[in-house]
Amino acid sequence: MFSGFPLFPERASTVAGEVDALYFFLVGLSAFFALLIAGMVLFFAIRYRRRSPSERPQAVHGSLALELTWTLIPLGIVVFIFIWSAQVFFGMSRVPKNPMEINVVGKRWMWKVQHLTGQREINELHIPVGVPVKLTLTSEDVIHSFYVPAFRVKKDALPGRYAATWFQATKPGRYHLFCAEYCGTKHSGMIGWVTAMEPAEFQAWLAGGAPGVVPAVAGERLFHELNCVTCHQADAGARGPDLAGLFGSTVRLQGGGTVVADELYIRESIVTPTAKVVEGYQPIMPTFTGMVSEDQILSLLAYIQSLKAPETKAAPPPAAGALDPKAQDVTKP
Amino acid sequence: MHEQHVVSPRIYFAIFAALLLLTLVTVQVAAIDLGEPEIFFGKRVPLNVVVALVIACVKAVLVILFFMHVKYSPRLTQLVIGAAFVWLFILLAVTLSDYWSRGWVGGNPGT
Amino acid sequence: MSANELPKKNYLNADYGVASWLLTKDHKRIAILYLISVTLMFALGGLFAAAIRLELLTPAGDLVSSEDYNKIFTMHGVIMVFFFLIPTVPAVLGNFLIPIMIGAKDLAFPRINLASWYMYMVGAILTLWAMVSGGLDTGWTFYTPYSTSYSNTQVVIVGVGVFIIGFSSIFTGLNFIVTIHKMRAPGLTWFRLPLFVWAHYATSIIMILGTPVIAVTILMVAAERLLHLGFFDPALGGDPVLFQHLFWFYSHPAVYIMILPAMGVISELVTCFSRKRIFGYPVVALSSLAIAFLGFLVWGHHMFVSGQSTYAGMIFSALSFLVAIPSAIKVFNWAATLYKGSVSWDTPMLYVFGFLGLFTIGGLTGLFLAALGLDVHVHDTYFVVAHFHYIMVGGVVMAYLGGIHFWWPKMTGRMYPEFWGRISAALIFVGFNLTFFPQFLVGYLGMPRRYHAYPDEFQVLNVMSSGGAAVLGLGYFLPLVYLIGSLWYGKVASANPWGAAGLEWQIPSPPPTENFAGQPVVTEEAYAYDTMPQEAFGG
Amino acid sequence: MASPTTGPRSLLAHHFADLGEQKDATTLGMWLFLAQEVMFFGGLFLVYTVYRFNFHDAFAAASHHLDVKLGAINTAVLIGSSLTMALAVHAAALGKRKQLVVFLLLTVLLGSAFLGVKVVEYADKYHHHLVPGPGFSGEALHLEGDRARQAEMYFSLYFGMTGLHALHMIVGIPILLALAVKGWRGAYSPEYNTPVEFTGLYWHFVDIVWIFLFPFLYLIH
Ligand code: HEA
Ligand code: HEA
Ligand code: HEC
Ligand code: CUA
Ligand SMILES: [Cu+2]
Repeated sequence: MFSGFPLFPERASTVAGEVDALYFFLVGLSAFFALLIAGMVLFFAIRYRRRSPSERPQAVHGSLALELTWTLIPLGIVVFIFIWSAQVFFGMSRVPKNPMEINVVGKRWMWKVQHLTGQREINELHIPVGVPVKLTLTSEDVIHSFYVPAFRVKKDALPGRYAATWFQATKPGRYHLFCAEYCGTKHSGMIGWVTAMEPAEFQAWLAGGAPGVVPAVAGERLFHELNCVTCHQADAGARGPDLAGLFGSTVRLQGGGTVVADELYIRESIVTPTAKVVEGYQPIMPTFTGMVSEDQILSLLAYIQSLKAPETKAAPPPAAGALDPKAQDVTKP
Repeated sequence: MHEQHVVSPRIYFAIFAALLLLTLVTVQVAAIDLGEPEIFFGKRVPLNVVVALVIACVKAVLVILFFMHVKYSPRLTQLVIGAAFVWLFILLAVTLSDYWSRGWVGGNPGT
Repeated sequence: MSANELPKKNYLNADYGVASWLLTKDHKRIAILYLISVTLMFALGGLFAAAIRLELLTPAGDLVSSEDYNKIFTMHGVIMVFFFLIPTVPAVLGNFLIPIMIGAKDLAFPRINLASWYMYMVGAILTLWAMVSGGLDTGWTFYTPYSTSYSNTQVVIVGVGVFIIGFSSIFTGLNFIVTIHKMRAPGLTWFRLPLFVWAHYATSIIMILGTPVIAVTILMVAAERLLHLGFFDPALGGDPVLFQHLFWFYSHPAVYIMILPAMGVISELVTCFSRKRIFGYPVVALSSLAIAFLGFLVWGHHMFVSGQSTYAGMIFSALSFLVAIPSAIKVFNWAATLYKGSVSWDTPMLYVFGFLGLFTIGGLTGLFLAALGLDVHVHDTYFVVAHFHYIMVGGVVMAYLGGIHFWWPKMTGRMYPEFWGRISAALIFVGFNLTFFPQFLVGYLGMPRRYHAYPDEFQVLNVMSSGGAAVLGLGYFLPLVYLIGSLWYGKVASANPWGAAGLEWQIPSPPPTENFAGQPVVTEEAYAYDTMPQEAFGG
Repeated sequence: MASPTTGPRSLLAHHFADLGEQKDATTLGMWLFLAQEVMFFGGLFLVYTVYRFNFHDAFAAASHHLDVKLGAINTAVLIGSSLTMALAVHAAALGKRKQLVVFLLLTVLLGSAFLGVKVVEYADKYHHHLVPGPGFSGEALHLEGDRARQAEMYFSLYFGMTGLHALHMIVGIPILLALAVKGWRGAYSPEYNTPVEFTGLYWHFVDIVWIFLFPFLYLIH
């Protein structure tokens, strides 16, 4: 009977244990203080209950020592909780090196998943255990929030922006995937499953499903179809900058200032090219808003990420089925 | 404190002249490019904006102190105005600190 | 005055007829107008809550459609927050008591006070109109771009309603601050004020400096929908997170608008029913101001996973922990006040016991939410729902009901039936815990909020919650019946039935129109139970 | 500004101890109202600031379209109206009836001039399809694509902020006129002139908002 009545969520990622430890500590602390307060109140209320209507207790004005006690002790406790919880949080924000990358687009009311190896899924996400997985999230309409309770991860998917989160599954299994940010009529229907598999099984899954086009390849195709190439060529006289080796590098902008070319910057360069103009170029690049979907932008992004700096130019886009973590060090601040 | 403090009209005219002058200055300065030196924690600061804001603040303070008699008002009134601007500062500064610190954590564009 | 006869002339019978009420400038009558209006709104919000709990009895979304469910929880939230909990204690008890507690004849601006009630009514009527003409389905948080570009419901009408009631709140706060500053009786120094007055002073600061921001934000949302101005629209490059900053800049402090007056009520009740001075008066008084100020620095704790920067999240988290400290201080001081007191177990005190327990739990679970790494998991789950109901229903509503029972004889001149009072307090306490404790568990399990249908394994806890809500509903229904009944059948109350200190107990029940026959002069600190004349205790 | 004080016949409301207490109370109330107004406009200024940093170039280009000369003239006009308002309050405090009325009317005149210029400016925006919405076009700014959309954001803020500011003036002008009429009839004296004083505070506040709007909207190239 109790299988259908769980009282505690499954713990299936590396951070789950850390979150639960924090939780249990706080539960213990809360139990202590709640019982302390309830105990004090009830004890005094019974011990000093009114025995005759004309009772008149002695006045007590207060005590500085006590005030300081119950200011400083809680203060110490909360500072401790803050430091602990901030550490856990920082670990969640900071994506480890060489993760497996997956793109996720929220759309009312489904989750569209795009593996860098070409597989596409809807409301399903297959991942291997033991590998850090980085999700790049965005939305085509309103705000959604990607939530897998068993992994203790949650991150809002915002329209017009990228947000990343990561996790590393520790236990094979099927886990709930929820949309946690209210997004309209079928908010509660925007759910699915995350399937965590042993790496070997995962390889089999990758091989088994008819893979779609690898995003980087799709991106390359788009890069030609949308005529990006006409401006972005590797020759010196090109109208636009060479994009090889761009990802992760530091770009000098017109009017001074620099920006690190991360996902967000490249996305912005495509939909809002004039927001940040590269030094030495004219703001002539047209916006592609409305012409490319979020999926396609992610494909373009994958393609641009796959373009290595000239020295290592030969590296091909990751082949279907390869789990090869990408070469860029995306964690470098 | 219910007696009104009567300010001489001369002061009003002086303030009026100062305000006009400052308006002129701010318009003139806006036409010159003062550049954006890196003077704030290595960040670039557009000096034109700084100058325009400082002038606007000076003008506002003049209006508040003299036209609105706050220079001669009780402390409580001054406190109320002070509080309003402190709260405004909280709203602006704390929100902007979010935008300021976006992207500081490596590998994660969303934060 | 004989013991079973109401005073000949009081504020209730000073004048007759509907117009004498609708055009009154007497703060006590305006308080009664508010009492009636907020009670109606509470009943309506409660009806929506009942619908939510009925729907969630089964995992499938089978009772109402998804659209309707979304409208139901939205209207529940909007009504409970804006039209019930924010105005309730200040507008009913604060309005009635602040002038009396400080020895004044009325609030500083009686006409503005009446105007505030009309603004409340206009806002409420607009919202009700929206409710019957398409409803609202954005959640009480109005997040963009859903509210600006996607919702097909009456966002603008409710927005205007919230805008107007916002100004009702601003003017109430303005009235309180001026009154407290300028109209205190001779001898009533700041540190002799009842803590109820301090709490309302702190609340008023938030009302005046926070509410305009939500007003202008809602205005921007409405302008975006109506006039196609773009402020938050991602299609124009707008940032939905900016809306969240603006919204929570008000709406976090707003939770302190709700809790601070309730804390003021608790201070009055704890002292009266233990016949003690408050333990650590200056600390309790100043902690209200500390909460009001610090409360403006923590709003980003609602946005830890929203795409706000990691470092901003850390600052907001640290400050959220800090704002918990003054609340903790208050709780300890109330508990210490009971020490060696003469503690009675009358109905209002039962509500105080309930408040102390439930607010502590609600506040402590606030620490879970302020803890960054943990909030990532529980954000937007039922854990949050449980947290805020513990504070808002277990805390504020409990305190409000305690206050209503305590001052009922003053307001109406009649006693309520003590037996039924105790029964209902117990029912509410039990029903409340049954309703909302399971939600902590189901929240940590991962059940997201605002879900019309949910996975099967969450059902048992949801059924418990719905069962509890039925008990809770009954618990709320009882006071409605016996309090109204007491208007005719209640025992006539004396001027000071509780043996309480405070100026309000030195005038007849119900008080005359201008409260005091002459100008009262205060010579003592608040809660001087040790020096009160023995007759007050009836001994 | 609706002043909470009762009319001249019953100078003292029943619930105040004396006129001094009443004056203190209403003054504090008026200032709290203005504090509230600061936060009200503060929300808009925040939105402006965030987007100004995000879309620096488009905002600069859009602001180029505004006529700095008209903006500067309007600033001067509004400052002038603040001066006449201050002088009106001064006249009221000294009980100079005619001066009071003249200065009030001058304030109305300058305020209307300001609004007149705004109408001209708005008409210009309308003419150039710079009113946000489906009809918006960046052509007049030589902007297209995403920059045009950012410029639309700029004009949303432009209309939102100047619109609310103008609304405050539109509320103020009838109040000034009413004061002028009452002042002519001799309602105000050195002992009682609170309504004039408070309207003055309100008017100066509106002036201050413009003092910030002018550089924000017109001078940010
Ligand atoms: C009256 C209303 C009220 C009050 C007073 C509070 C008080 C607090 N709240 Fe709560 N809160 C809400 C109403 C309220 N809240 C609502 C409505 C929401 C959801 C909004 C929505 O999304 O719809 C919410 C959501 C919410 C969140 C966001 C959760 C999320 O969406 O992910 C957070 C995060 O930090 C939070 C924290 C706190 C904290 C730290 C306090 C503190 O002030 C609590 C302080 C009190 C105590 C700490 C108790 C006393 C303690 C002791 C006596 C023991 C000793 C103490 C220590 C060891 C410190 N609240
Ligand atoms: C003051 C605030 C307040 C109060 C008092 C309550 C009271 C209750 N609330 Fe709620 N609640 C909110 C504020 C409040 N709530 C907010 C802000 C939200 C978030 C909305 C959002 O997500 O946008 C929320 C959301 C919310 C949810 C989550 C919905 C979802 O996310 O899908 C649930 C679910 O159980 C719930 C339940 C209840 C229950 C059972 C009560 C009970 O306490 C109510 C008990 C009362 C009654 C059952 C009626 C009482 C009866 C009478 C007075 C008699 C008169 C009646 C008749 C004559 C018919 N509330
Ligand atoms: C009309 C010419 C043109 C076309 C077509 C064009 N671009 Fe560009 N692009 C530019 C120019 C010029 C720049 C540099 C100025 C700037 O940043 O706006 C640029 C900059 C960029 C950058 C930022 C480069 C850096 O070094 O920081 C990216 C990324 C980019 N383009 C991607 C694309 C993609 C993807 C497409 C097709 C969908 C595309 N561009 C189509 C001209 C073009
Ligand atoms: Cu998508 Cu909720
Ligand atoms: Cu909060």
